[in-house]
Amino acid sequence: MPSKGNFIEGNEPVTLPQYMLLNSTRFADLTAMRHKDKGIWQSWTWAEAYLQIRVFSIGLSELGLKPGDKIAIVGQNRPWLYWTFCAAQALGAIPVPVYADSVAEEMVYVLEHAEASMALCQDQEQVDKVLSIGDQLSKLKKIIYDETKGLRDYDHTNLHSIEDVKKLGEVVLEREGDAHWLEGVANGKGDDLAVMLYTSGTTGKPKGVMLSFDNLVISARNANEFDHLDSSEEILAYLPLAWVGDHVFSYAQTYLCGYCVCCPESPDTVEENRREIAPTYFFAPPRVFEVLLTSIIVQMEDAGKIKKKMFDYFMAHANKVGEPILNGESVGFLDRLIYSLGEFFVYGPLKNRMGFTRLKVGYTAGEAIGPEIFKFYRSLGLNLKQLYGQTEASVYISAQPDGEIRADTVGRPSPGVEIEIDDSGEVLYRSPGVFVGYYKDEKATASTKNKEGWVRTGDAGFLDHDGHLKIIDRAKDVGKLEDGSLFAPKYIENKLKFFPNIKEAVAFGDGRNMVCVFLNIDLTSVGNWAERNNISYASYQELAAHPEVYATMESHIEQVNKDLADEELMAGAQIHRFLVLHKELDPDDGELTRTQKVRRSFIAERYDVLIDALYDGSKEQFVETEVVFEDGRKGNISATVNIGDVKTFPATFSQNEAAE
Amino acid sequence: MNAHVNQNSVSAIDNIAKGDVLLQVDNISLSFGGVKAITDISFDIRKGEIRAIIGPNGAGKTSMLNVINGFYHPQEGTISFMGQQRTKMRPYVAASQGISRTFQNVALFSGMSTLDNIMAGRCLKMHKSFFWQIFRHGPALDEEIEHRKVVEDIIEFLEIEHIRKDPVGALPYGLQKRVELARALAAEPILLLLDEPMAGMNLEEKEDMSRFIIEVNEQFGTTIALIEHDMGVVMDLADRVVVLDYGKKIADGKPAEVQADQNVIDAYLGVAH
Amino acid sequence: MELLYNIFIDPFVQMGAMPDFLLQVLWEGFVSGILYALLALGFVLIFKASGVFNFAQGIMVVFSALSLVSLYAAGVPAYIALALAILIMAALAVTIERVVLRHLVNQDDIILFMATIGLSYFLIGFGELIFGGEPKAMITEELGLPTGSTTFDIFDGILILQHIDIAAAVIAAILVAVLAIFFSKTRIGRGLRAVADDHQAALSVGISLNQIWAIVWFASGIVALATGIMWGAKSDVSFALQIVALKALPVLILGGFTSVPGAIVGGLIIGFGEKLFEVYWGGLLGGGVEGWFAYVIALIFLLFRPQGLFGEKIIERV
Amino acid sequence: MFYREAGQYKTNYKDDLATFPILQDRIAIGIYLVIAFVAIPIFGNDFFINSMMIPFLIFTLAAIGLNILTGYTGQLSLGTGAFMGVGAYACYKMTTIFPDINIIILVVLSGVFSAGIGAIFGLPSLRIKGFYLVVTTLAAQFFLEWCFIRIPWLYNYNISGAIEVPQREIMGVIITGASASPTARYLVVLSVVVVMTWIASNIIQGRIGRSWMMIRDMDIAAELMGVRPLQAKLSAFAVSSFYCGVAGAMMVFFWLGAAEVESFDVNQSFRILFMVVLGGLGSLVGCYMGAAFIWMLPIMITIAPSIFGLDINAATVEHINFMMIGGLIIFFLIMEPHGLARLWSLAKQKLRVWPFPY
Repeated sequence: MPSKGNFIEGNEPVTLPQYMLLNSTRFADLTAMRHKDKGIWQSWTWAEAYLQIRVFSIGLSELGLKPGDKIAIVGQNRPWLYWTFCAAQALGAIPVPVYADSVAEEMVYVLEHAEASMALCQDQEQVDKVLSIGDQLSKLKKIIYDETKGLRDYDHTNLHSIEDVKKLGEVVLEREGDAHWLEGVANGKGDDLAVMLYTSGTTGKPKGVMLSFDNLVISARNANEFDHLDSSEEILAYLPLAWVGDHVFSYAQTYLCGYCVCCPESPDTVEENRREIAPTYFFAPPRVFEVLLTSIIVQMEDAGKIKKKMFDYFMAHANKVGEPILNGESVGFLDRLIYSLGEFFVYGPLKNRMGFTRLKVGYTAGEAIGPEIFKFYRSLGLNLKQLYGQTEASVYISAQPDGEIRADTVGRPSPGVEIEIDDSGEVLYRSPGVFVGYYKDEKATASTKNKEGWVRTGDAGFLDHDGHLKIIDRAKDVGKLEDGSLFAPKYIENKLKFFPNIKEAVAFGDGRNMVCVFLNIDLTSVGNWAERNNISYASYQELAAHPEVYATMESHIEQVNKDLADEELMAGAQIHRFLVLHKELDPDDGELTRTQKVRRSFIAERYDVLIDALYDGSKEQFVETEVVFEDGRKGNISATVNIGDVKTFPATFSQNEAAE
Repeated sequence: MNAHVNQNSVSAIDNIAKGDVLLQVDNISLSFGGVKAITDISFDIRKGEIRAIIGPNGAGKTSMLNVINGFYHPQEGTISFMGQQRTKMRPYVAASQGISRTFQNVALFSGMSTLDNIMAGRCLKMHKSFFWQIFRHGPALDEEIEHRKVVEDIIEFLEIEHIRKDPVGALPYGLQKRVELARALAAEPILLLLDEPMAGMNLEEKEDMSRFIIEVNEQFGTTIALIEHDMGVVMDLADRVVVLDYGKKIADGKPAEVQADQNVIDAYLGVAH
Repeated sequence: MELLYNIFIDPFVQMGAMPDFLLQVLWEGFVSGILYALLALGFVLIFKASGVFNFAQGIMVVFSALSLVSLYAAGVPAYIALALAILIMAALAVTIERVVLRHLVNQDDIILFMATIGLSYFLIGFGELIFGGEPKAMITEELGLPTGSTTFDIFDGILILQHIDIAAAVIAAILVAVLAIFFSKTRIGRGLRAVADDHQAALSVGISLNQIWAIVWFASGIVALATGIMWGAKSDVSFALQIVALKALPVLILGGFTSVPGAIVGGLIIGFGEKLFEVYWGGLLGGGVEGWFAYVIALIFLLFRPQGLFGEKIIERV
Repeated sequence: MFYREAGQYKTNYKDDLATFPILQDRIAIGIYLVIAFVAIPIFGNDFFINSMMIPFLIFTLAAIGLNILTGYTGQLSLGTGAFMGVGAYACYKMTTIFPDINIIILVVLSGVFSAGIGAIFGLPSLRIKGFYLVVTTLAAQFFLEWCFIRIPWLYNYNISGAIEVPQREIMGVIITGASASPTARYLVVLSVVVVMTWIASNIIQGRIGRSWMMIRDMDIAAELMGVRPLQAKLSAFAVSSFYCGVAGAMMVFFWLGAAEVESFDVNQSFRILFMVVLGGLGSLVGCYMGAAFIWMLPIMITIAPSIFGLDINAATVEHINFMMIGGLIIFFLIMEPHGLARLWSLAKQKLRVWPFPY
């Protein structure tokens, strides 16, 4: 049995290591962590996890990790990486998770800015990356690694395996026991700095968001209560460790109520692992749900006629009654009967294939989700909800309470959160989760967070008459066309991206006379369509330039224009011209952020010839672009990109609707 | 979490120091119905090295491997492995002494999964009696699980987790070769014979395979004898090279020496490549 | 002691004591050997050209003979019936090629072998449905085959030779000669050999695999018909023959699957061996040893020479 | 459609190695067992149990035996009938010699005799492969058939040459002989077949089964990996013959009641072979399907015309039956060489990925 902590018995713990201590007794035999490794789900109970963390933490201390030190954590979702959070925090050190796929320059900046003295790397790849930039890291003293493979013959002067560190810890434990360590844990205070998360940021260098234990613990507790989560939950930890969402869901919330975190075998097997685990609480950016839905549609296209008919019939039925049934509204007996048949033949199997059989609550956030996509999942009986959050808020700003789910809002303010809209339309909030500040960046902190604790979100939005928050766009991105009509690029882009054929869209128009867009087609979806129609293509570029693809895109945009024409604020911002880019936007080329958001200004600069062509009326334009291949080599691709024109519609918005 | 392939069972009988002669081939001649495949060949393989056997097509390379692991019985000459001279013996005896191999044309058990193929490599190490097999419980299952763990280490080592339960017949060629290496490794060999491990692979697959071969050699200290066609690959990988041509040895030594050898140059220029 | 005597001495004493009887036994062995050889010949033809081990050869013998007999019974003149029976075998060959073999190209040998077992079952059912299951007499005389016998006085005893047996030997010899000429002199025959050696090579000289298969099946159908007539003349034509026909297997083991002379030598070895063993040693075992003797000979033989009498030593490759 | 695999994850190798790792499969097996052990004895009539279920199960067992040899070890055999015969005659002799020993024990013991004989005839397989091996198994077939006729001791010098089953009981229930009820015999056969299927499945998944499959797939590689061909092949012959022997003994004792050599002739060998081929080489569930198919089909053909009011004589039905089976064998080899079992697993796969096509 793990020894009891000496933080005052009966008192609520205030730090996550204190929670670990508590969990090691109150949830001793419950599974805390699973990891698909060597073919099976290796599992650790809370008691076992605690022992691992304790010895490792003491080892870290022996290795020289001091209170206030920073330890970078680089890699994918692995038990040891999560345990390192706790092990470091137990010593008063501050973990700094780093995106596993960040390139060397990004890593240099983060590690150097955070003044990390140690780095925990998942495997040889990450160790190599850190070693390659070692001479630029003035503070880094030790590298620790989890997976030993390939590292046997490395110079181990400043390189240690987790096993080695644990051995250091074991020696101390044997010699002195854990009293000293426990004391350290007990001395942890709520306003201690817990973690530093570097926001990827659409512009400029990443900023280190400092969160305290109070931030995390209170936000996590509120969230767990909001959705009635308890120790029976199982979640899949597959989002980047450095992202605040994963940190709160897979770490803070877990410690608060003791649910089980499952780490997938590798990023390639997430789908399969999700199917195996069937999480009860699931979080994903809209993209994941989009991709999933696209693959469902694509697969069903290949299904036999009868099966396809059946699928279509039951999906149409679910579309009609699924959501009312989920919301507990009254639905006719016959409809319910057909729905339960559908559950057997279609919905159940679909959920089974997606791994959502046991889902209690699912969240999507980060960006707006397509209403059709949102409805699709909800009509299957999945309690999918939206939330709105930020790193600076320890995630939660607003979330949809059960029974008040609407596709076009992000819900009510979360428990403990106050929301205000300032004169420019920007959303402000104040909450217990509000961050301490940006690390070593007083100026940025001051410009984001005012003296009263109000934080600028940078998003434009409004509270509707039900008190639900509705987000339009990034505040700074909302612009005006020459004629003065409102131009919200993200809003338009999202509408476009709701079509499965469109993977990415970038809209331009601020200060110009009309709105034009760049499109990326979805290779899976369009490729499948091409295959069915015997259209052969050798590359993305070739398919993207196909006239029929252009025709399809044009019809999609027309549909969007029709929608826009219906809306009071947006009717003036219909799309006049478009082109399909000759390459996919790629984070490796800096066109997307690591979280797959488009970097509009970067793209505008990079493809200025194309933008000029859009606005000067050309029918086509030659462009040459430098790209980075997967192995890091650089090359050029060039193409002549066609430009299409789209019909626009007169504004149909009427006063009656506005009065409603 | 970081278990290594268990080498205990092998090291018990393996008392040869690194760098000493592991396998000695003396004056071997082999013929089939009058056709000489190998004529009077001698060389040695030392513990811990990567030894390459190269030569043009039909030089007798594969026959040489077949002699080493007891599949062919030479008419003349002697072979001694770990200091013991061997007489005619069946291949499974060679296997039980610690010689394991892969094949030029992938010889996987096509009706079985990747996992079972690699488990097959463990067959010499599994002994639980028929009685326990009947119940597939208790000792038999324990044994199965114990070896499964070793196999999983190998699967992880060779990065073939994603095809663990796939039937091998449907795998792409490059992966089949990797599974075959995994199967050979599963036997925890003292001497690993690789018959053209990189034949038919693309550049990337070749690089992967080279990496694995080096890692096997370094991590497990396994002595490796490999046949290869591609001179470039051999020169990078091998510690020492023996060159055969028309069943005769024409050179033997370090890669650089061999490369400069006039006989070798002639032999290789004599055949179109 | 007595047992050893019975096994090792007594049979030879008897042979010496009654040489005329021994000759008679040897003749009988020779005749059944010829028939076995003919049976095996049918197998060899097909195996040589297509690598298919045709389990249905036995039923083809029965089927062809029954066609002939039934056609005659239906009022068709004997020689016309013979011609029609040949046509039926041709039709059968084409059908088998079209319906079965064509779809099984590139399959494992064992699959093709199983398919011929299936074919054999089909033909049994089909044959019995059309011709009825009961045994029928062969129309030996009507075909102009001799029926009488000649008795020779020899070694103070007699030797009886059935004329039909002599005819069988002659016909077998003629068939073998014709086949030999066919294989070595005609274009198609050479094509067949090419196919046996290398499918690709055969295709490259412009021979269609499908045609060749149909032709060899037809050729072996004719051999089957000849076998059926001879065998039918000695006993009746019945479906039981089908099982007897399995004896071609041990014959082939001895002679090799691809050798025509091997089939003949193998047939004769089995024929002689079987008769001698049955007559001189069978009594010790209670008789009826003909049923298994051939197989056991083949089995023992295989243990010492797995590649067969004329086969080359197999070099296994990895 | 029925499968809900999400959430069925394995946290240890024991679960991962389970024969039926999917919950729904385990439920299905449970349902089958309940039907077989409870529903059929209660609702099945004597004809159904006696003429359909009992022979079906017995042939299944024989098919498992042959499948172990041919499907799992790759050694083609045409001697199945004779190995069944060895079991039957051995069991018959033992009931005469040891009348007091429980009949079930004797049935199992008779398999041991069969295994021994099988191993002896398996010896040539060390040097002989493929068609050549067919000859040695045919040698076994014909030689053993001859023994069953020519060694009167085997059938207690009965004038008829047949073996007749004495009456035996366990726990007061008559299970063999003329007065045994079909249900009692059925339950005995079912129990034996279920247990032996379980054992076969265990062996196949273990070390020994793997060595068989290694020999089957690539015998040279198997030997180079350290499999002793002698052990592997002989054990396959022995286990295979054991199963055939038990099946043969049960065929006489729990189904026919009396038997002559014809029950064990080469046609029986063919029949079992067809079951294995149609059912699927290398599949246990295929043995059940193949046996059901080959055994039930003729019965259906016999019954079907009378349902439609047609009067077809028995001989014709028999002939059509031959044609159908022959035709089906060819059809399956062309369309699906892996037999019904493959169709089954394809169907199962379809259900697992339902509603997706792949």
